[in-house]
Amino acid sequence: MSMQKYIKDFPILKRKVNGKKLVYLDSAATSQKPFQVIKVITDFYTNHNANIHRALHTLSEEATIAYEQAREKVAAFINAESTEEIIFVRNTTEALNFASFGLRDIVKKDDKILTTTMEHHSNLIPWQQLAKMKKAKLDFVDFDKNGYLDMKMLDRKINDAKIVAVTQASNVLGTINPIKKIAEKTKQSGSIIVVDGAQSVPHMPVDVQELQIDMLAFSGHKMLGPTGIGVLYARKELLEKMQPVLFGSDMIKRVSLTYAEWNDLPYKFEYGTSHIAGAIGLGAAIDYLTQIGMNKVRQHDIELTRYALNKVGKIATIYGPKKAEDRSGLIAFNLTNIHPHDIAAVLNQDGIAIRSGHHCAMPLHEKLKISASARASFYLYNTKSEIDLLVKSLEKINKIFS
Amino acid sequence: MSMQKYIKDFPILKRKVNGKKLVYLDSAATSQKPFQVIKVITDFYTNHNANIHRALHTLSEEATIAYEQAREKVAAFINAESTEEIIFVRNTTEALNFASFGLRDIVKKDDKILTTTMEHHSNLIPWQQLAKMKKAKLDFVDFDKNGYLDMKMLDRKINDAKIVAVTQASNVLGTINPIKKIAEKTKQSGSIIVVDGAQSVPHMPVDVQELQIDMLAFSGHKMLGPTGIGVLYARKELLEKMQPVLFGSDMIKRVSLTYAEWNDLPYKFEYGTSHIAGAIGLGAAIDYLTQIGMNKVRQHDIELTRYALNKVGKIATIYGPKKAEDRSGLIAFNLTNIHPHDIAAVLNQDGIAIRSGHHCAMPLHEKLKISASARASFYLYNTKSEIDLLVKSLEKINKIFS
Amino acid sequence: MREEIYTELIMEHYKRPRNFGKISKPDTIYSDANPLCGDEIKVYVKFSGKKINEIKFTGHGCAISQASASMITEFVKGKNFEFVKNLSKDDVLKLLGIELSPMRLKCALLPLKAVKMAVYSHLSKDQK
Amino acid sequence: MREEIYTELIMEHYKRPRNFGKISKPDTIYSDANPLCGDEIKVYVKFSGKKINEIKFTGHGCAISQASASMITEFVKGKNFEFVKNLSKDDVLKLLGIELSPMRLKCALLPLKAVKMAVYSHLSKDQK
Ligand SMILES: Cc1ncc(COP(=O)(O)O)c(C=O)c1O
Ligand SMILES: Cc1ncc(COP(=O)(O)O)c(C=O)c1O
Repeated sequence: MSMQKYIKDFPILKRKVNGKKLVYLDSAATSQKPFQVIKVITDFYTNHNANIHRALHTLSEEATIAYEQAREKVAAFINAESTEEIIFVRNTTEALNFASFGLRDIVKKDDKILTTTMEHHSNLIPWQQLAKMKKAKLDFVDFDKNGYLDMKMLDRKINDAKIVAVTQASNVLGTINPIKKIAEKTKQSGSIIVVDGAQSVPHMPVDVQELQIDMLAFSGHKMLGPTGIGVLYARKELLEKMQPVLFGSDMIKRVSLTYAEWNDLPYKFEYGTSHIAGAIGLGAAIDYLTQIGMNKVRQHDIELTRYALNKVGKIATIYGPKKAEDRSGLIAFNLTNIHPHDIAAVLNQDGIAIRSGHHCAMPLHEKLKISASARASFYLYNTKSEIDLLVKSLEKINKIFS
Repeated sequence: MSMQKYIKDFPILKRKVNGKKLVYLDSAATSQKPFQVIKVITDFYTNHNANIHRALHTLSEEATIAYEQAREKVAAFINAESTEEIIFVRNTTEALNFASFGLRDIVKKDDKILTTTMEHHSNLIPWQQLAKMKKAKLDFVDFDKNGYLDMKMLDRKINDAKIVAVTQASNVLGTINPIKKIAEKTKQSGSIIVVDGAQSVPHMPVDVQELQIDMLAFSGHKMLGPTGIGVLYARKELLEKMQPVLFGSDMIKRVSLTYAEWNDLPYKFEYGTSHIAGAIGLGAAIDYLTQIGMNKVRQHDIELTRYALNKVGKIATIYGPKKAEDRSGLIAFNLTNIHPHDIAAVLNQDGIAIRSGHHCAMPLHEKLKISASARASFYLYNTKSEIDLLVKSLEKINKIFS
Repeated sequence: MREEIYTELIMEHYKRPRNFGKISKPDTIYSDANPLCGDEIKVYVKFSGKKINEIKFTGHGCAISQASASMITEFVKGKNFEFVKNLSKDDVLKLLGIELSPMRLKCALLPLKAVKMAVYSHLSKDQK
Repeated sequence: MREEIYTELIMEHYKRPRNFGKISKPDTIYSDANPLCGDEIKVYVKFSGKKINEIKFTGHGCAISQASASMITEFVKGKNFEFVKNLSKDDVLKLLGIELSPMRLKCALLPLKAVKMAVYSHLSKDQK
């Protein structure tokens, strides 16, 4: 496969786990990092470390330039119109919180916030809280038995929605939602579309202008970048209307004892010392992904998913769409009468890392009438032969527990 | 000096800036990192990287253990009673926001929040905002002409305060405030004391139980640790009463579409994927500092500050207390009729990194009737001969601008 | 090798758990969950004096948590408050006869936590 | 070597800034600040038709920002809207005769930003 040559860039993949070569199938939780990203972080701390935006000395200048270049890389990666629209945050969860609470002056009593039953908790709880705070209504679009969003229900419910919060790719069903279609509907109804891009931005080309996305949230750690850094994208016009949620130093222009004036965009939303090394590391991750090409990354995901749907599908129940083209690079599944924890534990004996549990999507699991599932997720460094190893191990587990 | 042997641990200090050996006197903005810390971060990404708390596989276990060990190190470092009292956050600013908005159910209309006029914006704006939100009163304790907190004014104002928010060490005046005394007063009046430890925790022994501190905020990046990680300490009893400010995955126990139940401490306050590498790096920084001994770190600061007060004091106006023992390791100063920016710019020509501006303390600068100041700040890797270089450069600047 | 956590003993208890089910009119019920994995347990207890007369559990979870619930409920039946209070992590591991990683330990200890809380909550009702 | 930013020309303007002070009854006033360093500037303008008749500034800042304010105000006096609108970063650097790091550039450009905003705000008043 054409991705083979990139595997050597990921030092952790040489590791042994329980005497076996590591097979890492948990990239939807967090991705591994190529040495190119690790090196940039090390280099920052070793040669350029300083606080940014605040001092005139050379180190501070170098750090500031590197930090702002990372912002430019992010803007280019999702085709934002301007770097002012890129807010560095901790992770997707924080981005979605800033989106929801940032809109608190816009949402009024009885306004409707529309989301779906396939959301990660991070795209649910902030809206629950905002609805509670503003006495607004929270409504949900369901998914059908094949794991697709019920677009008829969406059509019925979208017209009087003020905000539509939806994930681009489900972290359990794998479903890729038709964001452009939904965004067009929000343009007609005048609502704001907030997209959880945690599972999509790392895995496929995402163009916010082409998709007409108002706000987009994603995490660096899921796209080859370091932990502690994420992004909130929002259209400038929206950001200007939004209120900061947390308050502090860099986000301020003038302060007196009783008064504070917010800084210009994007700094209005960045408080205190930023995760400078994190942003720079994310920039390096974007360089790496861009050099491969996001279309190729997507293609590889589809190939692996198709293979997995076929092979794992023979012995396990897999949730979500049947067509690999409609899915992101993961499968959540169950073996009959075996708890996902036990699957994960035995797989780990064979050096295979997957996740088990509710994957922070309890309502989705309730809808599926299961308490947990096992999930194998892929990225550019995974191969078909690793899926073969997964299948072999799953067969063994079926034997142990039969 | 006895700290000499640690200098070689900081690779960046070998750097040249404008052809001169780097003299880094901006540690109050952010500290440099020893290779021991950089190595731990690199090692994490190279060998153990995984998401925590969520999976049963070996990498995830290793990452979780390392992350929770870092929490133990932090707890031990400030002598917290339990790891449940240690919340990992982005930085001091975020910690202070979580402190203030976390108390939103406790603060009522007309309640008094007491702070001081020497605070960093990060310990001012969150309280301004909370006061605005709850229609509470915000009152201030002044500092006297020597830069000491006016304890008489504090005595007059503290009795009916609900919250007292005060910095342990001023990032401009250098003043170390008598936290234990103030904390005892809050115990008498039944108020909550929130301490900004951004400039103290990295530089001196801080024992939250001995000082009777209710809440303490500090940043990893100012204490040899990585960017993007900080700590909010709060007594367990308080944390239990406090509300989370941001919402998402790990902080949740059970969720339905309309309801969410918070997780146990400390996870109730940690949302989404944590800055895992950051926490682990902070743990390594704490190991490094502990091995040297915080008393020795403090002693070194005092020696350098005494030397600087004496030498720089001969040609510049230095703000704050005259006694090095009452100050943290920094001096903010001005040369007659020369803008601090110009000082910083010319110093940079000689490889000397200092900061100029209002240091995120506009009200303090207004009180001093200056718009900006220059600040040189020290840490364990600085030496007296570096201060000599600073003085020589300052003399040159006086000549250029005379 | 940790594969050995799936011993015959564990698998036997997992496949045929003792005390699985409800008690009608229990003196106390306590539910708990492991938020990270979705394991849930509900413990029903009937006392006679200070002794646990009857104990049952419902819920779902992995082999470790189910086997642990089965063994612990078996172990505490007929014992008194003091006995339950003093049960430790090590007692559970001894019952299970295996070693566990920190993450898996949570699975094994959830039933113990639930049993203890059930007993404590009864105790505190009594003292009121 | 960047030390050369403190050229004779810059120092001369810094020490004896042109157009420093206020205009009584200006047509427009505009204030701006560089939040990161505390530099502040206030620009006063009097127009005759589309031309800048008189321009002054107050405020405080470093040598670069003060020299820049001095030179820019000198440069635009007597010029029309169009001329001011077309002024760029490069024009300022040419006036100053130095190269600047990104951080220092902000100091140099604050006066230009303020002068432009002053002119624009007068323009928009006119059109109402
Ligand atoms: C006294 C004080 N408080 C708060 C802060 C804010 O720290 P951070 O930027 O890490 O949030 C600083 C540092 O700039 C400080 O010196
Ligand atoms: C769809 C989705 N949304 C949000 C998140 C939360 O991401 P983070 O933990 O980085 O905030 C995740 C990842 O766990 C996810 O899969």
